[in-house]
Amino acid sequence: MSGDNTIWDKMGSIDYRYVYAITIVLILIPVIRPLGIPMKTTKITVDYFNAIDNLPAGSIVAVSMGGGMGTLDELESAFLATWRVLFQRDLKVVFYSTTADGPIILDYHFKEKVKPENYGKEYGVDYVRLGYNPLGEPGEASFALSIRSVYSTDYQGTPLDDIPLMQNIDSHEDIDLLIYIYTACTSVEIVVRQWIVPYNQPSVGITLGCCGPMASPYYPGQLLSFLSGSGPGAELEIVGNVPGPGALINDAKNLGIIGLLIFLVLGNASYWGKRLTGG
Amino acid sequence: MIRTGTYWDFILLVLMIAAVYYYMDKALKGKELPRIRTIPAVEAIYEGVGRSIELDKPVHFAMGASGGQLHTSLVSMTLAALMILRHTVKLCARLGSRLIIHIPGQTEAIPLVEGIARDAYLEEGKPEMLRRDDMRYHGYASTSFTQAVAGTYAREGVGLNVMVGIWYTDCVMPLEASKIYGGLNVGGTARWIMAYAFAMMTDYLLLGEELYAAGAAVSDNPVMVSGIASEEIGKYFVLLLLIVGLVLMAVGVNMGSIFAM
Amino acid sequence: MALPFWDLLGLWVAAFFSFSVLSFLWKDNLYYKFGQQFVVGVVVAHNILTSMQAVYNNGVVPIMTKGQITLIVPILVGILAYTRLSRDISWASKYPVAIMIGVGTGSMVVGTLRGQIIGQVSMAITDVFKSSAPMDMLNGLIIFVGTVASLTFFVFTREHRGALGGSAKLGRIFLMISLGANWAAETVWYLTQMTGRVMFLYNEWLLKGILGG
Amino acid sequence: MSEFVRRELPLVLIFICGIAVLVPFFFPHPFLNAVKAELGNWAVIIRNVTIFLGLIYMSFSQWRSLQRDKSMGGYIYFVAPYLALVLFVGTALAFPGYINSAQYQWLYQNVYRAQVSMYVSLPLFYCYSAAYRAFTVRSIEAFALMLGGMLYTLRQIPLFTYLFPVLLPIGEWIMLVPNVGGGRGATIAVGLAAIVVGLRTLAGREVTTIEVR
Repeated sequence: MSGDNTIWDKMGSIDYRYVYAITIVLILIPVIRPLGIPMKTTKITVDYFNAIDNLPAGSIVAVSMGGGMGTLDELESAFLATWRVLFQRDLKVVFYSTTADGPIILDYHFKEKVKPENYGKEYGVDYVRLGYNPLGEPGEASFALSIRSVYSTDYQGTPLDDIPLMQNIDSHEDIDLLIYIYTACTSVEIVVRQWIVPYNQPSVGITLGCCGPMASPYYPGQLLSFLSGSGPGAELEIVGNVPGPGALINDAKNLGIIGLLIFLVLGNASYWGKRLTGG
Repeated sequence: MIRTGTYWDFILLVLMIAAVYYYMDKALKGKELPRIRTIPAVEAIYEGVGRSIELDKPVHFAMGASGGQLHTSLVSMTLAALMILRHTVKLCARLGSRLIIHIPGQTEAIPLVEGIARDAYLEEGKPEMLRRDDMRYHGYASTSFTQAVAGTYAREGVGLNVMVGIWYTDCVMPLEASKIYGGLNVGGTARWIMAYAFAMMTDYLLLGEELYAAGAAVSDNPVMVSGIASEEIGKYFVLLLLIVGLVLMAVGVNMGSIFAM
Repeated sequence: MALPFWDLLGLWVAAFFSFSVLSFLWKDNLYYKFGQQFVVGVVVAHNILTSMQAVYNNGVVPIMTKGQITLIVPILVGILAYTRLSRDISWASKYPVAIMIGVGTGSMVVGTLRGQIIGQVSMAITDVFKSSAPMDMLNGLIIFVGTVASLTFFVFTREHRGALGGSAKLGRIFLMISLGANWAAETVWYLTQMTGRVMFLYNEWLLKGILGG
Repeated sequence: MSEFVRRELPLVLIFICGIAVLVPFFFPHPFLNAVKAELGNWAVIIRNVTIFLGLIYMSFSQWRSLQRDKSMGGYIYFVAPYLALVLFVGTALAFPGYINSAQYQWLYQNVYRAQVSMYVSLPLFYCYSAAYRAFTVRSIEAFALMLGGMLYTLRQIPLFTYLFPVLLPIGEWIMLVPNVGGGRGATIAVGLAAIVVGLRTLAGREVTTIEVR
């Protein structure tokens, strides 16, 4: 038997491209006709929402924006839900960008998706946007010590001292909550080393789904919470009652995984089939 | 005095300096060093170069779209990858195989990458084998680097594919593309988050710290090999710290605040 | 409702480059080659533009406006990297490399001591007792055992036999579970990205761009 | 040029820069902190000054590829990156706002974002085919790999957590306990190895920093 092309051999040597094609079709189906399968929310997402919701009125929130254009499909639901939750409350928000794409994403979101003025928010009084600065770890350390040592103007070139909101804000002491956004999984160590360990700064994180496992050792002992990927982003839409794109993306994931399951069944059937038939 | 919150860091640093100095001194004096267990992936590189010659396909070496980091905290991984580059170049020169080096995005690393390749060819007496047109630069972004490397496998073939050093999402496509186009994959990264891709897509794996051990093993330099013995001292210290710390914590000592000293 | 010209053209350009990447799944082809080489040019151009901006903002402006003349040194040292192109004075290209490796090594040692070793050891111990709930303590102990076992897997100077062998084998199982979890986290991220791209091509390009929906 | 300037001085430079970044971590002092910050700035400037080396090395291989293949495909392969280079650099310089101008952002969004978003999606298929090979229950380690992978994958898919709610806590447990145990041990081992390489580099004994001529 061995050497002949048995059914087990065929199962183990399928041309990958068939399953690639099946997977694309399976992803397309819910995009055309959503399945509407409800999502369960987890404690980690509720903790994230509470970290914002429990802030007293007038608290200062700093958002370290480290997002990238290439990963926007994964993180957009978490971003939009977070902006909506922040702007729905009486909070002052300081956005600063650590990636070149950061300002581009914030421009795109605040002009088209979440308009601060629709929430009664006034630039320079309720929120401020500092521009792009490739801070890295040393820059985050300097920012925590003194914002003005890293940013002398906002993203439009206005000196910080001329901005009402920034009058009494210059260091970690003035910040009640840090929302740290990053896409390189090891960057979670930067917020731990430069904000949490030295100053016990209350912090939450937003990162890619693949960085969840690497962030989990720091939750809840050091990070109050973190959202990793579009799943938790969709959960925050539910917990915060701020509908967005997350629900649809997660709905479409449901069938896309089936391509993988096909591969798994065939791969194991092939291996055990050959083994049990002495192939 | 030492800044609060760094006492344990200082203790560990002093211990590691002592261990490195002790074993380096032994190596320089030609004394016997602890034996290092074999790492299959190191042997596989030699086997792979031979295979490439039989198939008349080039050997490929890549250290990541962002694998030339020199001034960040991943610099050690860059240097370990360059040790394996040096070894690969020497084997290719000795056996007469064509080598394509995919330069990382960091242009500041280019002098080092080319310098090491040139030195290795010189040591084997084959300086003419260094070809700048086989040192491919694909831009400082994983999207351009990854697609170009995968495309090169398809167009110019791949015999042995060595991928080591600092890898992010950029490793998945080249690893599978090399497999699809018949390459022998040897590689690994010390970034644990991406180790899964190498574990599932290579024929010979360097898992986590094995990247550093392989870098030292291929150096033919006792001082480098002595480094592995120094690391073990660190491991034993950490294991001791873990076990004693757990016992102390169990009897009520607040180890969290002790480590925050 | 017809889209403005530039928005419509943008959709077609984005769809063109999206399909060029996707075509590699079938096989290498001229369409993929063009897209792939074009994006290399885009990246090199963007790198040059942003780098020149950084040299101007971080170097030239402080020299001209604040008189920080020490910043002339890194500009000149950076230029030494180009000596690598010459056969005779290529040794000079070691100087920019040396400064960067020195800075990198210093920050690596500092960051690694706390972030990757002492911090991990501290958490491995304190996680066991961070809560009095039995399940939390059990989980903390499992994490502790996994940490010790997986660390012993990386012992190179002694054969894995006896207690060390048993511990290393247990460590290998923990490592495999961790590899599996990381594979899962990444795969579902890629699935989300692919879903996002399919949504863009269907909703934006097909419905809006072509059918004017 | 003397052997000291060719070989020894760069190693001394590595040591000085490394110590200058390392010492302020343990012994903070305004002057030492300022030196560390200045060196960090130098490294950024040096890095950006070397950016044109990439274009030079790209051009070596592009020119050679044209010599090898003078077909239409060969010319497309050769011209594509330079076409993008001229288009992007030209746009940045032609319109006010440099790379923040609306025109440049239009190009960047529709060419680069489409490419990178689709490129980040492609590994989905490669992770599927890798799982097809690797996720076969042939040993306890392979089973652990598959277990960790599948349980945490299905935990992230709403359909499966809806049909089998128990997958949610199990998936969370996989991520928060065995994954952390295995990953922590590996991280500590890697950290120790990195520090040894760093100390050897500062001591001027790292082969890759000595030998380069």
